[in-house]
Amino acid sequence: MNPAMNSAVNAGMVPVATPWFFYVLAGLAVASGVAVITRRNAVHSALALIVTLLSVAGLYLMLYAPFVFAVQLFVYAGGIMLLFLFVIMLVNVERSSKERRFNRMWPVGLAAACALMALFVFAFVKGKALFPDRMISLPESSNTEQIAGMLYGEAGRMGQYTFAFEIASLLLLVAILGAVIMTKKKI
Amino acid sequence: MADEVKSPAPPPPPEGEKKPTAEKPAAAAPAAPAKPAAPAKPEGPVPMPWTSPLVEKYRSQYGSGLDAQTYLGQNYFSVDRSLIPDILRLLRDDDQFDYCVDITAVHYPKREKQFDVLWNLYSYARNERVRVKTQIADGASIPSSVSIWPTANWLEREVYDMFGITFDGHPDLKRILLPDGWHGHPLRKDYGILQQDQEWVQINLGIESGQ
Amino acid sequence: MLTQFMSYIGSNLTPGSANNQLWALIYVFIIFTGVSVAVMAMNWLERKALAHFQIRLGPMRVGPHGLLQPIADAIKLMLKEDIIPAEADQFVFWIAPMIGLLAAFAVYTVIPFGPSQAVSDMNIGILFMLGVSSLGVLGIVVAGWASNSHYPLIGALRSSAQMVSYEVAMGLAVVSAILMTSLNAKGTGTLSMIGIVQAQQDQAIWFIFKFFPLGLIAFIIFAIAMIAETNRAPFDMAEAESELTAGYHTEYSGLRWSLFMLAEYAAMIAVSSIAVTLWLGGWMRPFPNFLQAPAWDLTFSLFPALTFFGLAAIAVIGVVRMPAHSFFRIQRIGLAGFAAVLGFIALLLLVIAVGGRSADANLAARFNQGIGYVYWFVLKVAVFMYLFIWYRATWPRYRFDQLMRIGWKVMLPISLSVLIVTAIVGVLVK
Amino acid sequence: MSVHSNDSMNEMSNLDLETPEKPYLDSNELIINMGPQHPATHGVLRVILKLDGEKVLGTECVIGYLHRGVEKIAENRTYAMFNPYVDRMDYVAAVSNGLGYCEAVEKLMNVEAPPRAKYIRVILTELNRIASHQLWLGTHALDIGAMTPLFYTFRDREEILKIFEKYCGARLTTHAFRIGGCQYETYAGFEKDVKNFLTHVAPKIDEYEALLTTNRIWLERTKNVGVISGADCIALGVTGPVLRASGVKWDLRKAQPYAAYSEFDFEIPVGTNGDTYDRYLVRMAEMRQSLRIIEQAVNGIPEGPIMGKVPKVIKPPVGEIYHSIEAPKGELGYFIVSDGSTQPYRIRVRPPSFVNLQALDMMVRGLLVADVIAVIGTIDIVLGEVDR
Repeated sequence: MNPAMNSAVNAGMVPVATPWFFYVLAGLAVASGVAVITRRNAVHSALALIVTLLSVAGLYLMLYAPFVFAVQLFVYAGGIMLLFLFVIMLVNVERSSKERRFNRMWPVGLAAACALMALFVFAFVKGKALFPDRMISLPESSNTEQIAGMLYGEAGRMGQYTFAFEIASLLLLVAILGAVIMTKKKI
Repeated sequence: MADEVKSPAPPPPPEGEKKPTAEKPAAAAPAAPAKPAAPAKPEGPVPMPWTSPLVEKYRSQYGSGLDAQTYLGQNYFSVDRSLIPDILRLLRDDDQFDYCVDITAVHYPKREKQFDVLWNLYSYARNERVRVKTQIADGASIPSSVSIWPTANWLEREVYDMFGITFDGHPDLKRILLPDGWHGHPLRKDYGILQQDQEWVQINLGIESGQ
Repeated sequence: MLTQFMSYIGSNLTPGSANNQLWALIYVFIIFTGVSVAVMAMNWLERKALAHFQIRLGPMRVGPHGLLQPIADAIKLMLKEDIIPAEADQFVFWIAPMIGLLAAFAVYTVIPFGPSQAVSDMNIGILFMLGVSSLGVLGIVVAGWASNSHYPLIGALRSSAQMVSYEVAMGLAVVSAILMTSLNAKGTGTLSMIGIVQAQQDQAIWFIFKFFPLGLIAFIIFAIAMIAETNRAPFDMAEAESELTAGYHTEYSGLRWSLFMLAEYAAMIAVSSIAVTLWLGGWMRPFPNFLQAPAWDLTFSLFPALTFFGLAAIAVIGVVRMPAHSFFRIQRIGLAGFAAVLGFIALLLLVIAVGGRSADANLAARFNQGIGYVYWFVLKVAVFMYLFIWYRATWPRYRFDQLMRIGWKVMLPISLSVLIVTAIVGVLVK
Repeated sequence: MSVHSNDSMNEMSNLDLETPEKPYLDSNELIINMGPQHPATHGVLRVILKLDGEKVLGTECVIGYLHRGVEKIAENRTYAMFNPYVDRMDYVAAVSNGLGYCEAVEKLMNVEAPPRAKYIRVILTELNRIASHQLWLGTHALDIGAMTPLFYTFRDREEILKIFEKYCGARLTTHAFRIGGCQYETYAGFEKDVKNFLTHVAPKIDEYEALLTTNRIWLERTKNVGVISGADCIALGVTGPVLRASGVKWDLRKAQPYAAYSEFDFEIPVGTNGDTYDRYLVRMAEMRQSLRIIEQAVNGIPEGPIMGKVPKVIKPPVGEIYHSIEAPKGELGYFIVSDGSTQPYRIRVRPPSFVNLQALDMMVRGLLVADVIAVIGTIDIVLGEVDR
């Protein structure tokens, strides 16, 4: 093996231009997030939302969470947003785009947004100790396995979240069945 | 299915047209005299009265409004316009003329009642054809037979389109072959072969003339 | 720069693992070019093969036996007027083919053409592939909507419903293959594409033959689902020509249309690569664990050269059989030149195969190995490509409700039960 | 659905359009214009489909895009001059059209074609029936997504067209017959060509069937699709293979034989379910029956003249006649009114495609868009004949 290459490996997965990527992705996420709520056309909003989800997925990848990244891609951008689009395409977009966007509820919305923002700031200030300056960098290669271990347990032991995970899947199953029953006109 | 396909035997008796009046003799017999006469203004075969139990039945029922004739072995009723829906319905219900082959019209501009309207009927059970003719004046309407034979729908629309004869009670009487906004009914004798609706062509096709 | 370039040569890691950005870029470039050329070749091959299925000749005019037809097509499409319907949503209409193309090509970053012949070996490789390829349908859906016309819209709706339905069965089939990777001493499987192939090597069996009918059934499920995923006959609902004129790309023309085609074919190659990787041993040559003698190594390393010799021979036959008429002179010269190029490549491969047969780690040997890997991978993928054409020539099109019924009521239960049985058998075997 | 304005829909009349005030999250009907430019409407048929998702709620056929006024032209041509025009109606079965017209005029003039001419007519007409069914099969299969049968059927149809070309110089619009018989004697080797064709095409029909008859997808796409009962067929005036596939054993060649059909032994294939698959089987069986007829005709073709005693100027006596034949698509009838002059006073063509097309609405209601394509294909329309 080549020594130069070895050194590159030993340097430990130094990501390239990390801050640059972070700011681009974060900026993209925020900008497209704003676009989601400001576009008149629902399909444009949905597309902007996809961009948001993809940028957030990129941020996950930067946090060495490739599994979460892939799931974000697969489930949200690929699956859920597709269904969103599916529904939006069936809705009369023409009319919704002509309607006044900000109706009388906007002060309430603004208040809610401010409250949420305040909550975030409060949590950030109050719980600064919880957010270390540096991420605990997990080795990339074992991330997926660790998630699996947490969810399903390893070597015959129940995992930390096995019960919660199973309950969640059961809930989803109930929801699916409920949806099926509701769409069936005659039971 | 396969067995079905292979099984022979045609159910309707062939040559059924002979039943009312023998067709082949009728077709062959006048042929001989018609030929020599052909150069000298042929008279040809002439329509002859058509006699059959069917005719007797209708004649006793409707009397003078109905005339039954046969020409070259093909039978037809000439009926008064007022009898039209009844006689068609009777032909289908009582005499099994369940298949309306065709509905058409012929324009005779010199006549007082300008149009012949024809129903060309066929009976699967009897394997027999009959035509029903009636005369109507220009602008007069005629009862629709869509309720008798659903197939009459488009056929009547075509007659309306080509001749301008309206059918009362037709569910959707509008032009079928020509565009909706077209003026004129091309199969009338007064409609020239080169004639067209210039206005429609200019508006809809954006050209001076379709010729 | 130069050190970065030189340092990677001879490495047995992917550029991604070696953290070598320059070589990653080079690989990306090679793959992009290779896939584009493959799509063009596939285009020609499909037209020719389809034509011969249908007792006609296919393209014959542009170049000898229509060999230059894809190039002519590409030029025509590029020069064609690019029409955006007045009522269309301009921006979305413009971006839709890009989404499809991007998704189709992004997948290639993790496709392992060899143990180190991939851009990157992500440890979530297969998830990444499924995730990114599921983005491809967004392009179709959005294209159908942006055209603002009925046929494209129906095509888009059909395609989105179809993709969502078949992705489920496809994913479950993939999971059952991934389960098989965990049958090792450590007890943990892998999602890495390279890891999956290596697991097959370690277990000395292609996953298609593992737990005999189970692997095969999962493979068949995947093989059916991948046709549906790529919108190919008999599941080409989204562009059903006789029903929806051209489905989602009815309003597209010129370059934009060609991007859709490029994306479709690239996606076909990509899903075939997944199937090859997961079930057919990826880059491995036949019987790598049993026919291990150096003589066997040499024999198998001669295959690429022989293939090219074969192609050259076919071209030579074409030259010989061409009618002796001055009209064909240029074509004959062209085809002879093509044969010469193929022959030259074959000779080169032969030299490498013979020169690199010593098993020590010299560069020629590594190069020879690399060629072998890529050759067997591409060969397996090519079989799938041929199957795609074959299906198209043979079968009528399914109806939409039948397609959904098969997806949900047949494929899903089967793939689910295969998954469960595989898991049980896997535990029992341990 | 969210497709914005669509002006072309304004002319819809009996398909009631959605209410102007839509609910916000609505799922109203989608109205689609299928045709006149559409790959699967077999020409310039335009079908306005009212859909609920993909389910067909109703259809309306808009026809007339190919209207050439054939009946009007007839009134301005002599009887002989009009003869080539009939070929242009059902242009895939031009020979049948010509046969019907010539026989109608002959009947009106009370002449009869000599036996040899009748045999030639039967051979060519049955060849044409096979050609028409082959074209139908190819395009129908293509509509359902099977590309390959199209080329197989065209390969074999070519053999028929070659015989036509050798016989009368034209391949498609043949103008093969004249009033009173045939203009051309058969060429040397005609019988050999026809016999070659018979031996050549029989295995080919098996080949088409091998591709489709037991194909799972083909069965799923055609079984129980576009079902129409025999009673409905009769009420709607539907004839031809569509009627026979619904179980009504009726064929004009048997019921009211014309030309020389009474002399041949053949069967009328019928179906049971009246669905698309049965119509397919019936047409396949009809091709085989046609082969039988041709075989008998070509073996028993009599010697003799090919032209009856017809005056140079065709001038039928005053009167009217209706004559119909079993064209590949159904009952093709000619109603001719003569005023004793050289030009027909009125010719009415009873087109089978036109009448059969009327059944489309009944057959496709409640089915899906893809089935509409299959059903249009299975009715086997030729727009040249629908619009005339």
